[in-house]
Amino acid sequence: MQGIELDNITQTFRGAAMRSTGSEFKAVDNVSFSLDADPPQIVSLVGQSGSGKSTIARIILGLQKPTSGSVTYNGKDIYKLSSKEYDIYRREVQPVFQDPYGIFNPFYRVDRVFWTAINKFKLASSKQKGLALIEEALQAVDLRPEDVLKRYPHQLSGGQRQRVMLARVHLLQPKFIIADEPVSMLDAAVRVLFLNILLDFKQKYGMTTLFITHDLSTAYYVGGEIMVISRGQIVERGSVDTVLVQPSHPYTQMLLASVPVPDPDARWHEKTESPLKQEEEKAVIPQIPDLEVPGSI
Amino acid sequence: MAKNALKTVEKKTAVGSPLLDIEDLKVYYNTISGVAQAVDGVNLQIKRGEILGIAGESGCGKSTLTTALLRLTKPPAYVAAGRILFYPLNQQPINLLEVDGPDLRAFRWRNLAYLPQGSMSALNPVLRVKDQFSDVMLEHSEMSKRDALAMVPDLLKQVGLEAYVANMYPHELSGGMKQRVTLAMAIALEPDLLVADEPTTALDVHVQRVIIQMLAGLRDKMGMTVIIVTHDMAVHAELADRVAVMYAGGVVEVGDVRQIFKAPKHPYTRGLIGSIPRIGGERIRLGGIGGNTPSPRNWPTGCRFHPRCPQAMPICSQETPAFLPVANEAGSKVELQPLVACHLYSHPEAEGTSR
Amino acid sequence: MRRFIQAIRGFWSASHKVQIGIVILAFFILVALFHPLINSAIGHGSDPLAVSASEAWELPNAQHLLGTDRYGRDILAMTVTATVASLEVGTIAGLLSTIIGVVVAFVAGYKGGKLDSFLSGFTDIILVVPSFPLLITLSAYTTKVSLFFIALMLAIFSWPFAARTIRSQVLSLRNRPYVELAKVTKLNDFEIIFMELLPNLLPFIGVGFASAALGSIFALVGLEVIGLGPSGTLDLGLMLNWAQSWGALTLGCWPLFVAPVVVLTLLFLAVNLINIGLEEVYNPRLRKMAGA
Amino acid sequence: GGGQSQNQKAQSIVPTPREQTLVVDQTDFTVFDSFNPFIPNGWQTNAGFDQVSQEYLFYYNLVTGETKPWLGKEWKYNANYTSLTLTLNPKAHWNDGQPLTSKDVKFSIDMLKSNAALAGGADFQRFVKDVTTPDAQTVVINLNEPDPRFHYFFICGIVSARLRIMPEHIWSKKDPMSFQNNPPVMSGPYKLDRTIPAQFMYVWKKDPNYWNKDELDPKPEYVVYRSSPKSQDAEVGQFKQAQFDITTNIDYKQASAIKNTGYANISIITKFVDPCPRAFAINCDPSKGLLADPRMHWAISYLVDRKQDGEKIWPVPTPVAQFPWANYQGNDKWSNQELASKYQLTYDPKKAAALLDEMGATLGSNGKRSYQGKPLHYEVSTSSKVGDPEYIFAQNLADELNKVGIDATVRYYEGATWQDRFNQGNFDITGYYICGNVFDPGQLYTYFETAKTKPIGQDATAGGNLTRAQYKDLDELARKLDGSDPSDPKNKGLYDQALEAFYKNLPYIPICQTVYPSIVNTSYWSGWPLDDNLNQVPLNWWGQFLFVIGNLKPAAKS
Amino acid sequence: MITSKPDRLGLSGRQVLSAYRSWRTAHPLIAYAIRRFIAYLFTLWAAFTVTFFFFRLIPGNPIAGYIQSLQAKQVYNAQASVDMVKYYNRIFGLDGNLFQQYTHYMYQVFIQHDLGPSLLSFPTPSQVLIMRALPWTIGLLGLATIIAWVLGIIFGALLGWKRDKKVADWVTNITIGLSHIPYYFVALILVFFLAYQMNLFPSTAAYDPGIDPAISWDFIESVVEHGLLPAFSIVVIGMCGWMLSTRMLLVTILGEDYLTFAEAKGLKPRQILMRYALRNCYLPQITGLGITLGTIFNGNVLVEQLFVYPGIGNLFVTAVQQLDYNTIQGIVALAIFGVLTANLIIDLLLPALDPRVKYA
Ligand SMILES: Nc1ncnc2c1ncn2[C@@H]1O[C@H](COP(=O)(O)OP(=O)(O)OP(=O)(O)O)[C@@H](O)[C@H]1O
Ligand SMILES: Nc1ncnc2c1ncn2[C@@H]1O[C@H](COP(=O)(O)OP(=O)(O)OP(=O)(O)O)[C@@H](O)[C@H]1O
Ligand SMILES: [Mg+2]
Ligand SMILES: [Mg+2]
Repeated sequence: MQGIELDNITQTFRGAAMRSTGSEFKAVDNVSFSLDADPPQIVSLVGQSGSGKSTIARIILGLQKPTSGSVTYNGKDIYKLSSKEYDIYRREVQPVFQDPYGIFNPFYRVDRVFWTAINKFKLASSKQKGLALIEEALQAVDLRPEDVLKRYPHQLSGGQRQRVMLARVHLLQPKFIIADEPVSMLDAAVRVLFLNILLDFKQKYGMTTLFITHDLSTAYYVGGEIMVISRGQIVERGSVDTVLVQPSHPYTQMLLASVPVPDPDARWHEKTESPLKQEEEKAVIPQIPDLEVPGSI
Repeated sequence: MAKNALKTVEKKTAVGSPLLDIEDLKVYYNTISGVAQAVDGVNLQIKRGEILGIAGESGCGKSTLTTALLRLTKPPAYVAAGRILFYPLNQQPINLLEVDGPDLRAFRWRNLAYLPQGSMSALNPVLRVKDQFSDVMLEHSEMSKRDALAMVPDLLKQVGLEAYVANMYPHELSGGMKQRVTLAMAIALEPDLLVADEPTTALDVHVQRVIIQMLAGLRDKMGMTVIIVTHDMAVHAELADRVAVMYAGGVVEVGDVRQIFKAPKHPYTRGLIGSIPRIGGERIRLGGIGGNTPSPRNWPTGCRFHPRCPQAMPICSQETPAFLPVANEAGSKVELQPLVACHLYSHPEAEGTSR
Repeated sequence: MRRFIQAIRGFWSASHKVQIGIVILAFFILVALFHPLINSAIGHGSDPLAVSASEAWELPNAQHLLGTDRYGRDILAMTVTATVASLEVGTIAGLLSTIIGVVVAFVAGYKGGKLDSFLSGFTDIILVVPSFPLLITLSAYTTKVSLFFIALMLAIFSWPFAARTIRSQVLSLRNRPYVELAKVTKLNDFEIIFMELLPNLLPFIGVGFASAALGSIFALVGLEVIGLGPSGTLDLGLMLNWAQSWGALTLGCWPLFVAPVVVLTLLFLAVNLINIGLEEVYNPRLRKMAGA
Repeated sequence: GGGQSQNQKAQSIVPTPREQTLVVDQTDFTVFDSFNPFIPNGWQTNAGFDQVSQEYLFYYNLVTGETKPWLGKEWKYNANYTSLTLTLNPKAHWNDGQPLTSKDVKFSIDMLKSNAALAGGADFQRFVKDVTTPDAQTVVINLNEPDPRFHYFFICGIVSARLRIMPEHIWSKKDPMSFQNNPPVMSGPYKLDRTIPAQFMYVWKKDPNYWNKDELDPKPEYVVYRSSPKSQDAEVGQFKQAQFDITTNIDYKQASAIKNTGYANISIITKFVDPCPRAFAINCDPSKGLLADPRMHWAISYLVDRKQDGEKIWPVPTPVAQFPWANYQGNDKWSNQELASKYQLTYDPKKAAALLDEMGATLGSNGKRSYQGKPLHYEVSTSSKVGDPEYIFAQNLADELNKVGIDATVRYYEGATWQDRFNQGNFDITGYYICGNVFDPGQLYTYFETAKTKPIGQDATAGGNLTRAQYKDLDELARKLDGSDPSDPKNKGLYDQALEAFYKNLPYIPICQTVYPSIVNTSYWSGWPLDDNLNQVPLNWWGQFLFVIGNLKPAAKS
Repeated sequence: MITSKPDRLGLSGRQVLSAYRSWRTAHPLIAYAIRRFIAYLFTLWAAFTVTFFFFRLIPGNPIAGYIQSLQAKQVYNAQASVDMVKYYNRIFGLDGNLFQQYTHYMYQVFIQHDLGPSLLSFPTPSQVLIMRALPWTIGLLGLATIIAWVLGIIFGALLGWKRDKKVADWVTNITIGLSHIPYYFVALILVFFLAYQMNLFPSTAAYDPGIDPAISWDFIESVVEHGLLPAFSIVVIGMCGWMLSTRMLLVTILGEDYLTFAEAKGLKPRQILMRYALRNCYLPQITGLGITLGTIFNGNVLVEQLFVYPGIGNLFVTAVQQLDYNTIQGIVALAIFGVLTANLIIDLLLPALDPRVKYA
């Protein structure tokens, strides 16, 4: 099969605090899904904080080896790829991370992310050609090269930085983008610009995106498929239009009911009674053990 | 209790009278690379009993403004100019920027309560919840410690928490519970004004909903005035009576929540509203606002929005637009007229074209 | 390269404290570089450190600005020579301990897992072993007394500090998004450590080096003050030891005691000023209070 | 006394009445509960034990050359020197009242003989065949081989004597390897009162039943030995307060300064020199090439600036050394001025250069000498710390060697390491001290017997020929002297020949006498053996200090 | 790790494991304490082992040192020394190969609780010498450390609280300057001026020799008088360190949200300082104090040497000079034991002191 396939992925952690009690904690629990390159699509993965979204992203990117289960790329386990196949995998599966601040090494200028990509993946044979590629990529994400090149990351705004990451993706032209909360730190106004570019990428370059978010409205905005994850398990999946319009799982319903609607005429308290009772809240908040116990040893 | 009840009644009757008058407030930061004019000439009026939402993109000065309201401005920030007039019940207005020491302390919490941004960490980690309650209650009243402690379960119940929470330490509480504990603490003395800075940002959607509904309920019950700061427009839509939109250190538009969402005046507000995706309905491509946030160390001349404004005119880069009332199609009443700082409205001829 | 020049310039302009510290250090480095010249100037061409070059125990005078010692050697010349030796020991020890510390820290912090447990466990054990007593023992029984060996000896006990602080930094940097980005851009471990992590740790490493160097100088001086110094090289500690055991102060020959104390104090001050200055600049909390 | 008036407030540093106490200042004490001198660091010679508690059969006064009978009355050899008869003083008794008899002497020797792990045991194993006690005062020691010098074992010469007599009635019941001998039952005029570890102090109290009160009735009621403070400055301060009576830990310069500032109650004893003149020892092993050549020794000797070393470097102006022994009156009988002027030890780099040229150590164009094509390089080692006078001696020699074109370096080795290298012959030239001659030079010359040498890399301590000297003339004479009685005037000629042979080969190069001045505070006690009346060894850690104490009188209060 | 290979464990093994795990979950604190204690024992053992081999690898050995001293006293004979060396090697546990020596030493220390005979004062056991010196060191350093800590917290809090004042800035800078100066520097200078020159204080020993050690007022007074000067140097420098760390902690805490919140609540400054700011910086400081107290078993070699104070540091130097391995090793072992035990105690006490620390 063509594409990325997750098969019964489980990831357990033993936190520092938990080491004493020995209890383990399943961040990802038996998750299976696949991302197809053809036709290009955007698959959203939504869920509350701590539900295991980032862990899944890291597993797909090969940054974290799952406790059990396998990730296959074009039918092959990504941990068993030959070095050539692995190169291809690296080239074709690229991330966009959440934090536009941490993604740049503060020691270097911003363009270094382009140049390392160009050098490592041998995208250009000369400096000029490389520069041309970079400029093209920057234009594709609506950035002026002179605003970005030769600058240090702290000299750029969050939105600019996130767009530089998109430009990098454009430069690499991967088949798959793993975007882990790429817009959660952006303003509403900038967020839309970003999402639009992502949509363009699908359209123009046929990139398939795993779009991870906790914001149901952005998931709705990008369209396509959606998976709802709760406490490491995928509880509901389907097309955005069905899942978000007629949710079937209570968790999805609860999530949806809690989303504030940007319309003063459709307020909650003008709707019926509060959907949330004390017990419910307790049941729903995953009791995530503190990983960093202050003052712990 | 009785006294508080009386106060509530008084407050409810005073609804609509002015509570806070912010005049040309300027709060600057001293930084290595120059002075950051984070809040630069804000004018705002808050009336008793209303919920005012303050919106605006990150870094536009929302938190700086609220901390200044509470006189919590700390170096390297300083108040460069302006007045904050506070109107106590049945008393002469007082410029908050001029009181100090014990006088200021008397104002705090009795009159002005605060839910800080990231109020998850607003609780002292080594004191039990009830002790943090009693601290503030003993400070501002003559009651005994026992009486103060006796009130705690009641207050907790008001924010939907069980009494046993009083005996817990902050780290034993979830984020939402902590947020509600601070809220309970804030309403303990039934203050005139509650300033909540991003009270829900770090919380999951359903907890966010609980908090927001609670704020609305409290206002209804106690006649409290609430200022809620958040960049999440949907929250404003849910909660606020009026919304002030900030951009680059200044308020660019203030108006009734419906007017802001239905008929935004300022191009920035329009952009903002136009960028909010909604669930359901037809999927249309939203516009967003291009360009970059300007630096507070170096604001653009004239209207600060002009470099990003789709309707920018030559005058925009030269003259700072005044903050003026604009007639609203919906409302004819003067107090419902939105205030906007935009050359589109200050020049009659331009006004025509924009409509 | 430009980044480095910029960094150095930033370093310089960071604060007055840093500037004063750098000036003092630079002075000593210059003295170290030119000490043969300085000494021959002091001795008016001949060796001022030769035994009986002058009368013993002269008080400061025009000929001998700081007087002479028990064997008629010029104390100013002694101070210059001793400073050079001390700086040399400090530099070598600082370098060694920084290198060991950095290697251990990176291997442990970046690789993690069993290797990390082992290395950091080992580091912790070395940390609880009281170093000064061991130094005393080592220096009493050691037979190789070259400057390098002494430095190595001092480094053996100071690297764990560097290793521990740097390791915790590596741990915090290891999972930075830019490291993960580097990984998916096919950078290998070596490149990640040297290109991505190391540059960001340079201030730490620099400060660590300075503290290790200073610590080593002082440890050696400490050993020598109580007469257990391992070296036969004239350094500041040896001067102090002589001042003590010869009773220089009661003989009125205060410079033998005061000169090394002043030099050590200045060295110490310089490094600390730089440390503090940098911390004020780089630690936002401190900056807040400094109102800068 | 002037001391007291200097500072009224100063508290006494001793726990006993100051005016009845002799306070002796010493270096570090570490042992406070063990007085067994045969086990590791079980006692400290300098804590009073050896001086006021333990006594020897005979005491040799190096200053005058006299031997004083004490516990012993006399010694006598048989004709072929295979048996030594000692007679004891019948008055002698231990401080617990038990008589001190020949049984105790026999017991002590037998104990050592049968226990090689006891310090000194090996010596008796080697020399003594058996011991008999015909009566309570007579000890007959039969030797394994003729030895006209065996009685030296019973004379306190330098610091102490080789044999320490222990009371049989106490020791016979104990395991000598672990017995602490606390409090020590000895025969001396003082008994241990207590030790105060926290003060680093030993307090000895006069024994009213001392056996020899007729001859020695010391005036101080108490003798306190204490550790000196580590700092000169502190020491000087205490001295000026008359907190203690005698020390060698104050620098001569400091003492002179005290004197010059008008402190009246100070006396500085500089006339008594150390028994061991400083010297350089040369590795004379034939494999060392030029170093084995006596001419080389002379060349080196010409490079030693003894005047500078003695007068400038040594803290106290000190006479240079010409003979391989200390310049005591008692040693005069061994000296020979004629030989001394013939083989005068002088500083003369030109002569040194000439000798080097003569030997074929030619000066190359680079200013360096080489021998048979190989550049010469020597290390001058020393066990003295950098900055100590002996280190400077070594440094000066290295400088001079460099000046005549021989590449030389100075190197400090820590004591045990230095000793080890020396024992094994791993050295070129080393700073040393000529300590062989206590009673007669014969003792010294035995160290140059060829038979006692060992190849480099093997420990040569047993025989003592550490310089690996193998010179026929010296060897022959040394062996001859071994079997001859030093007290026999007939042998004087032999001694002169041996001295000449020593000069010819010069395996040790004498530098200078060494003086460790004793600084005396006369505020409380007078009668010290001062420079103008030096009649006894003034050093407070020698057994002979007993007699110094015996002579003290309370100072007349002014 | 365990769950990933369940098949490797037999059924009974798995049962035991899960029983253990459920017990662990039920008694997290006890489980933690046990685990911590095991870790403590392990580190203790490891540190002892490291130092043991460290000392054995250093050239030179105590017997050689003894023989050398005999040689210097001329009571030595190379042939006979073989017996002597053999005998003492056995007594000092130096016979056999390194591993046998090691097991012998460990057996002696951990099972027989004996550090072996001292060479300094043979055959007195080393622990007797150490125990003789220990009270002085603990008295001097312990008291000095506690005084420095208390003063440091008080002044540090003041510095942090008044951090906007120019004076505080200056004091801070001076404190920074002082805090890193080695003790012995101050000690050297103090002793010179106050003891030698001005004669205000005694410069040596731990008490007046005229007084017998007993629980008497005179004795205590004398001990205090003698301890003042050495203690002073430790207090001054130590205090500066505590001041700085307290100030640093306080400044950090003052930036915390809960302090801003406390201020917004209109609490009195004093209350904010005591209840909100200082409360939160006690803990690290108590931890620090505990660890510092653990290190006093090292003795303070330099200060004790300078003041001829009969403590551990002095003993240590003497032991080194005399190559008394058992005593050296004993002191080092004691120091390690002190530090580790202090750490252990703090770790076990911490949950009681800090509500945030939980092991469940
Ligand atoms: N390295 C790790 N060690 C231990 N626990 C971990 C580790 N990484 C993640 N976790 C835990 O696994 C759970 C899932 O984390 P993950 O980051 O995947 O959540 P998320 O859905 O991305 O949350 P968020 O929306 O906050 O980013 C969390 O409880 C997290 O604390
Ligand atoms: N301590 C500071 N030093 C210097 N500049 C500061 C400091 N704190 C804030 N600023 C600047 O002041 C401006 C306003 O900051 P403020 O925190 O009030 O923004 P905000 O609107 O609350 O943003 P957010 O939505 O991110 O909370 C920003 O541009 C910021 O860079
Ligand atoms: Mg995440
Ligand atoms: Mg804010």
